[in-house]
Amino acid sequence: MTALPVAWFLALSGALLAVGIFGLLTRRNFILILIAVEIAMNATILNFVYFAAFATSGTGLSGQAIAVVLIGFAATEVAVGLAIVLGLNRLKGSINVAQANELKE
Amino acid sequence: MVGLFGTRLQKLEWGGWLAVGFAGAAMALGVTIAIGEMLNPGAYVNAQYTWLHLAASPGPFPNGLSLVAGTLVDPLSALMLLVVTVVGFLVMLYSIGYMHHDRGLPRYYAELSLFLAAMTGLVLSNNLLEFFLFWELVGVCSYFLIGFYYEKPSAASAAKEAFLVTRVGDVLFLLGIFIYFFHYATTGPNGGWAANGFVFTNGTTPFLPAGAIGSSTLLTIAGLLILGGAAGKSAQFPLHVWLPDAMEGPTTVSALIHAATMVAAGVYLLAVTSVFIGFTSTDQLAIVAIGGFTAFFAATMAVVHPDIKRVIAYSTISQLGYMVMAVGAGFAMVGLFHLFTHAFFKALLFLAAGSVIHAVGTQDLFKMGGLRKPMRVTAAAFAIGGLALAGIPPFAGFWSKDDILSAVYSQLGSHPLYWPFFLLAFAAVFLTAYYIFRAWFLAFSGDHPRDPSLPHAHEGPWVMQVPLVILSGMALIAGLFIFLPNFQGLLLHGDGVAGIPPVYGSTDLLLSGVSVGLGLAGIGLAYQLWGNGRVYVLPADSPWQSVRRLLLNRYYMKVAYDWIGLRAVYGISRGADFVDRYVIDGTVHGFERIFGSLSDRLRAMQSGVVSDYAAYVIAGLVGVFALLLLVAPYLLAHFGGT
Amino acid sequence: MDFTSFVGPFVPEILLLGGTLLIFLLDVLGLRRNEWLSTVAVTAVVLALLSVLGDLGFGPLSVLATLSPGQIDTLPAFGSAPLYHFTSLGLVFQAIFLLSALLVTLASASRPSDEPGAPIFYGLLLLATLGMLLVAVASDLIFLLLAIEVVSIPSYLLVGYRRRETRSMEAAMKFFIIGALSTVLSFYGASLLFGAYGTTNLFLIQADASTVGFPVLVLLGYGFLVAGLAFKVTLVPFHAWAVDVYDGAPSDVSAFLAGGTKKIGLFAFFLVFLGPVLLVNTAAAGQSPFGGGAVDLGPTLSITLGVLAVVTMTVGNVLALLQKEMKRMLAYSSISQAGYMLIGITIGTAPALTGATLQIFAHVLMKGGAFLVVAGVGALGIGPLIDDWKGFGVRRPLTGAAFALMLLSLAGVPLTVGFVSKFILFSAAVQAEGWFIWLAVAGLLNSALSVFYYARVLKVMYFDRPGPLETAEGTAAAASAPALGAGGLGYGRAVAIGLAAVLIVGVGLYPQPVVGAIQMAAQHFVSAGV
Amino acid sequence: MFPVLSTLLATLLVGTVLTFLSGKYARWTALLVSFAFLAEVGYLLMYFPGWPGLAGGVPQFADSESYAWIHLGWLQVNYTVGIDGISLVLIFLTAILQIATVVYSWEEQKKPAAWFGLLLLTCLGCVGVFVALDVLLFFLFWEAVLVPMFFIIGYWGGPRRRYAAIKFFVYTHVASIVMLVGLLALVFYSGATSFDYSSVFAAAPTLGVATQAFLFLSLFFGFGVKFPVVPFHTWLPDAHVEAPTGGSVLLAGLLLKLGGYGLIRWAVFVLPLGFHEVQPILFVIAFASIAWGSIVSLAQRDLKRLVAFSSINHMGIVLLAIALGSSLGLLAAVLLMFAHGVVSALLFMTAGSVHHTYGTRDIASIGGITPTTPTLSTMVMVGSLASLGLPWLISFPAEFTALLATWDGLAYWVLIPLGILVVTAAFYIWMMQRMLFGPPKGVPPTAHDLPWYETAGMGILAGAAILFGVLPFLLVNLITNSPIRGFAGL
Repeated sequence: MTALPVAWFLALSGALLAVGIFGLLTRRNFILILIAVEIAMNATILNFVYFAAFATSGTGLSGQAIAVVLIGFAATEVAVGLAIVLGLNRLKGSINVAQANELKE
Repeated sequence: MVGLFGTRLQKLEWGGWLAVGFAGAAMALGVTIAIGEMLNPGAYVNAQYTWLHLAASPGPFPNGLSLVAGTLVDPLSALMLLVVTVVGFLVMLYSIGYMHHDRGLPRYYAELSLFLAAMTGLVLSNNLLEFFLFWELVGVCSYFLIGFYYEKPSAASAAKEAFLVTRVGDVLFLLGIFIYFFHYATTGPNGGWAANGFVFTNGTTPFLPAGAIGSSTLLTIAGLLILGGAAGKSAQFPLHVWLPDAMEGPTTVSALIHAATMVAAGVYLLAVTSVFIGFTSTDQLAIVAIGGFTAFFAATMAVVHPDIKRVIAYSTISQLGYMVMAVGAGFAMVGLFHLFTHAFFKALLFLAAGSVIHAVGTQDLFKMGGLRKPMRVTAAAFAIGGLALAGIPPFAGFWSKDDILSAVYSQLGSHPLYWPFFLLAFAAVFLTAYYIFRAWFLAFSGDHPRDPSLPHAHEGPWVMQVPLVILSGMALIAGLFIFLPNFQGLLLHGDGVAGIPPVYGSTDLLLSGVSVGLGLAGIGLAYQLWGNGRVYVLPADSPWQSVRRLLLNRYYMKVAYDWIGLRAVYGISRGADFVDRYVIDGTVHGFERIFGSLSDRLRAMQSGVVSDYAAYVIAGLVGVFALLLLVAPYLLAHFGGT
Repeated sequence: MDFTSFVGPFVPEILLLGGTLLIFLLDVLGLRRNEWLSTVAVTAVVLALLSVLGDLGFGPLSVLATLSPGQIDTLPAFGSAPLYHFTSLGLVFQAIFLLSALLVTLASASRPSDEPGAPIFYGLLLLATLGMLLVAVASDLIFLLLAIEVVSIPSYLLVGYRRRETRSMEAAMKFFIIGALSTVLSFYGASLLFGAYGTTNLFLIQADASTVGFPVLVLLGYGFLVAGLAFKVTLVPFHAWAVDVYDGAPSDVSAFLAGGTKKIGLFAFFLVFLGPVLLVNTAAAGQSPFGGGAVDLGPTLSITLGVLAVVTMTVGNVLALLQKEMKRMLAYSSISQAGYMLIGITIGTAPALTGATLQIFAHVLMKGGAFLVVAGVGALGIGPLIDDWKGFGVRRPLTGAAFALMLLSLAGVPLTVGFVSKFILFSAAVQAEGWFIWLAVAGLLNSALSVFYYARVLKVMYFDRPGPLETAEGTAAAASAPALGAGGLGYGRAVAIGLAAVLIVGVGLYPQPVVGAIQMAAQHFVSAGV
Repeated sequence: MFPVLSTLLATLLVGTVLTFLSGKYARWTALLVSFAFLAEVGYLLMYFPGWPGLAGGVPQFADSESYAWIHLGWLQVNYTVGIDGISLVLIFLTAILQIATVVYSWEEQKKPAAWFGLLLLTCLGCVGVFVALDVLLFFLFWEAVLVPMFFIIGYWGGPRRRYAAIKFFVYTHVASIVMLVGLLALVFYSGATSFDYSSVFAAAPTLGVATQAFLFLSLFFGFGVKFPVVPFHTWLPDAHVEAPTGGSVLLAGLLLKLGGYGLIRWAVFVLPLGFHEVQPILFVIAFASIAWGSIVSLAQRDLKRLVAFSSINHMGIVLLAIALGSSLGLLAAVLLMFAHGVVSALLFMTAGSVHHTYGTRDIASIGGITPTTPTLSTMVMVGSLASLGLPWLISFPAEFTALLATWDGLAYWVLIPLGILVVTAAFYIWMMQRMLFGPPKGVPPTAHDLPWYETAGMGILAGAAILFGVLPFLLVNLITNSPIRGFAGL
């Protein structure tokens, strides 16, 4: 089996990361920001899975194991994020992050 | 050393008498010392204490450096001591009467006593530094006494002026001391001058081989600096401006400090320096030039002045010029002799003038007149003083002034450059006689005061008259002392320094005759213009008016000095203050402003919108990549691995 | 591996976990009085602290040691890739973390007994502390990052635990979003390193660092990690969240964040970057685009971190200069202090690590203590602005003196621990020679700059007279405040502030015991590797 | 050996604490502490064994003590103290000023406990600087002085006290920081085995000339701001004008001396090669300070500002004397520091008394105060005359020696300080003319002469000014009991 060339693969995961970051920067809706974070996180997870194929040392955590752990972690993070969304929505009646700018300077 | 007279006891009612008592005791001691010196001339060094000591160290003082204070009695100091203590005592006595209306007498007597103590110390100093210490102390006493009537702004201002002008001289003097100290640091026995406290003399022989000291540039400069110091103290051109203004002080102070003693300290300094250290020939020419010029220059200003005290003050400057010239020409003792006689007749003139002022309450000659009748003693005393000043034999001034003129004359052959100054001094003889008798006629002749509002004049109390009488006697006979063998010995002994020329004796009769003739001519002119209550008024269209204005305005030198002081220096100072506040401190505040505005701008980036913060994070990420991939490799490549 | 030797080392963590569980249990049982909950929390933290100190061999406390000497500072067997590993420097950090938790829990004991949300507060606090302790023993990149998340996630919630306060919730939102972004960046960096080295174990990465095959990948990986971790440490320009969060969070939580959790980022920096930074002159990362041979990974990272440190301290200080609100000023000052601490890892020598660690220790006391004071005086009618503190030092001499002491210590004035730490840190920079002296110069000039705003606060506290309005408001607020002991601060808070103040002066006067221990640990850390 | 220097420091430390605690009896405590301190200084003076000289080229110190403080291997800091003539004379100055200040401010009404406590604390810091023989200990005391002075200016000061306090604190702190960099570099670049003075001294010659010069400059920046030298002086007038009288006294009398002391002890002696390199810079700065301080003084209307600028002038002479690098110059510098300490303190006291007697310090708006307040007027005269270098008062021997040394080192350049002496005289004399003399002006009807405690405070200083002016050898013999003796010069 011929492995996908590293550069190609990195371009893919990099693009995924860029999409996530772009979304995070441009969206004002908290929920959309959460989704953008998840997209970026997936770039990381993808990386681990891909690089696991190259890992020869065989000691320590394997890439696949890390990927699984990260998927679980991402879920936790989203849960906490949603809790904050709820709190914010209840107080401000909006989940637009740009409107929460009471604290500044 | 003659002690400090218990200056702090003066708070008591009888403080004045106490001060007089101490002054009397000092006089007795001083006279005793002087007589002792006359009987057995020589240099006596008494106990000294080390003021500052530095152990041997590399550099200019390989054998260590000592600065000491001690006493030295030699013919010079004996003569001065005599003057200081006698005139001091008489003035103190006179003060009892003259000053009894004034407030602040304890202060007056304390300061006067301190002055006498300091003056005595100065006279007895055995090295230049100690000399300087007392020199400054008499200066500050003079400052306080000129400003005795401190409520008067003019008095306070005159005191300031006196202090500052003499300060200029002091600074030059100090530098002169430095040069001598360093130049001669290792000269002489016992490890050199520096290790021995720079004392003038080591027992019986002077420490430095004074006399012909060649023509070293450095020493010439040192000599000129010493001359500068002396000029400040003795009010020689161009540092003379303070002395006429110093007449703001009580007349007694003028008599003692600004006629007899302190102002003579400059001459004394020159004399001491010329005897123990020596001047180069350039210095000598400079001293003669300053002295001769000042003698004439000051006399011209006295010619027109309406203030009785200032006329005498200008005369003092002029007479000091003679002394300076004598010392400069190499005749230290001749100069001191004139100092000796001058002290008496000038003190006499001042005290007499004081008596007049005390009686009529003004110093303006044109308001006075006809005072001869109510004030016979004073009028006689003033006349005696005036004759002495004018150099009419047999009064004291004749002998000493004539001595100076003939001494300088004797040098003209070898020093042709002295000629112009000699002639100036000679011309001043005429002016001197004229102005002093102008003053006498204005004040005493005639029938009544020209200003009718003046109070009825009367003679002062006995304590004022006694000193007048004594001083009149001295003004008569002091010049004749020269014929006493012991006194002459004092003048001739010269501390074992070779080359002190003989004093009186080589009289050139022609010279004396011319000088006396000039004096008489001056008196005659004065009588012609001012005698018998006449008042000479220069026609308004006379071409001499401009000269008169120039003289009355003191050649505009005071204006110029005031301009320098008030406009130039103060202006610079205001400018500097401005720069300090707004440029230097402004720079400091500039930093504050820069950081402040930076802070404001940076805080404006803290917008409160979380997306902006995320953008900063991404920008930071890019920045980190730039650092890692571009900046750091660049730095490492160009500045090495460290 | 028998059970005791496996569990033994984790006694502090277990104590904290137990405390957390007990608190949640009490919550469930409805026993929500603040006194009880705080007692549990304080007890757990104190016991954990004693245990850590015991492991460090701190005097008579060593009888409490649960680690056998062989378990500390020993390199793992060749080829093995442990997830965690005990170093004495890690234990020192554990002690520091526990100290910050102790101060906060002690101070919180002064709250009203019916404080809403108390169980959540204490529970999350202990949980976050547990995460911090785990950070200190990590030896695997993923373990480390997950441990950091164990701290972060409770922190987000701690900031927003007062659910009725808009400002807190806004702070929590900002904290969360930037935190999530940073997490992504960190993990992405870790994934790139995993790609380059084939492992996430820090020992193995360090061992392989010189023989790596993908130079750009390594640099990119470290770049992402720097950015991700910089969030926790609040390096400029990753700092912007911190000010708003410290400001919006309840002040006790701010104390915990500024004094405690940001330090885990620094220890993470130590763990991740010490190995590479020390790789001086070891060709590692391929051709330099500027010629001059291979890029040296060590110096490259060192320069990057150095620049970040200088930028951070400078910008933080400049931002603080004209700040009008007390908490935000403290927050900006906290940012600039992070710059100083980063100097330690930039240099990477044992002295530098000693200095940085001491600076971290000092910061817990100074900044943590200051936030505790700020939290306490709110009840005394002191508003959020610096100008609200007019005359405070004169009216409340003791509290004022303690606060002034903390500010002076932050400014690096002698006889305080803040001075000693900066002194040692900058000494180390000078001692390291080379360009590092410029770090010392920059740091010192910055500390001079910082004096300006600390002095301004002192001026307000001591020299300005309170206006009538402030006096009246203060009196009213003080009257309506719940009657607490210790001059309205409450005893727990007073003890916490006092403890901080005493330690500031005590260690400032005689730092030898503390510095000696830290230096020993730092030496092991540098020589033994992670 | 009995740890006499530690006792000295402990006296002040314990005294400070007691004073803080003793409420309205603080002044008595402070006085007691001051006397105890003076007694200890007297003991030191009486049993001063003399300077032990050099051992292996390194200066030794009397009464020295050393205890380990922070030992980290690469960083060996000790608590090391010791004295020689230079420090002893300055400690003596501290003792005099301390008593005078405590007595002068006897009736301080505003938080007296804190006031007297901070006064003692300031003195403690200064004494610490004078005895410290360890880089860190030195710096520690150096900085510790700032804090009490900051509070003294800021709490008890005049209308712009807040601004002045912060300016003082920040400005001098910045300078100290630069100095600290220099000190650290000195220790580590020279490879000194510890922070002790002796080990730094012994190791410093290994540094190259360029390094020494660079280090010297960085140290000089720290000391120079404290001096202060032009152009880093602008904190001083503000601090002085706004500081309360006692603060000004300690500021001018003691704090400025720290700069001179530090420069001699830690820069000139330790880095002779660097010193030699930067000598021209020092000369330029010294001349600038001398001229600038004096000329700007002339334009001042505020009495305190005038004295402040005259301090810049005098400290400029100190710097000049130090910069000469000769045995004589150093002697003059220390002597002048002592003199200036006494005289400027006296002048600031008079300025304070003028202010609260007449309600203003504006020279132009009061005049003829002598009849109303003769004692005050006398003190102004004594202070001014002493300050302008009148013989028989304390400044003269110092200035004379300084100028003598200047002639030795720089020949005709001495004309600058000499000429400036006239300007100095001018502004003092002019001030006296305007303020003391002339017709009374701006004299409130309630004005009366000084209370006893102010007279006593000034009297102590005036007495010292006269005593040591007449008998300067008392000080000189002490000062030369130090590395100044036989200092090889440059």
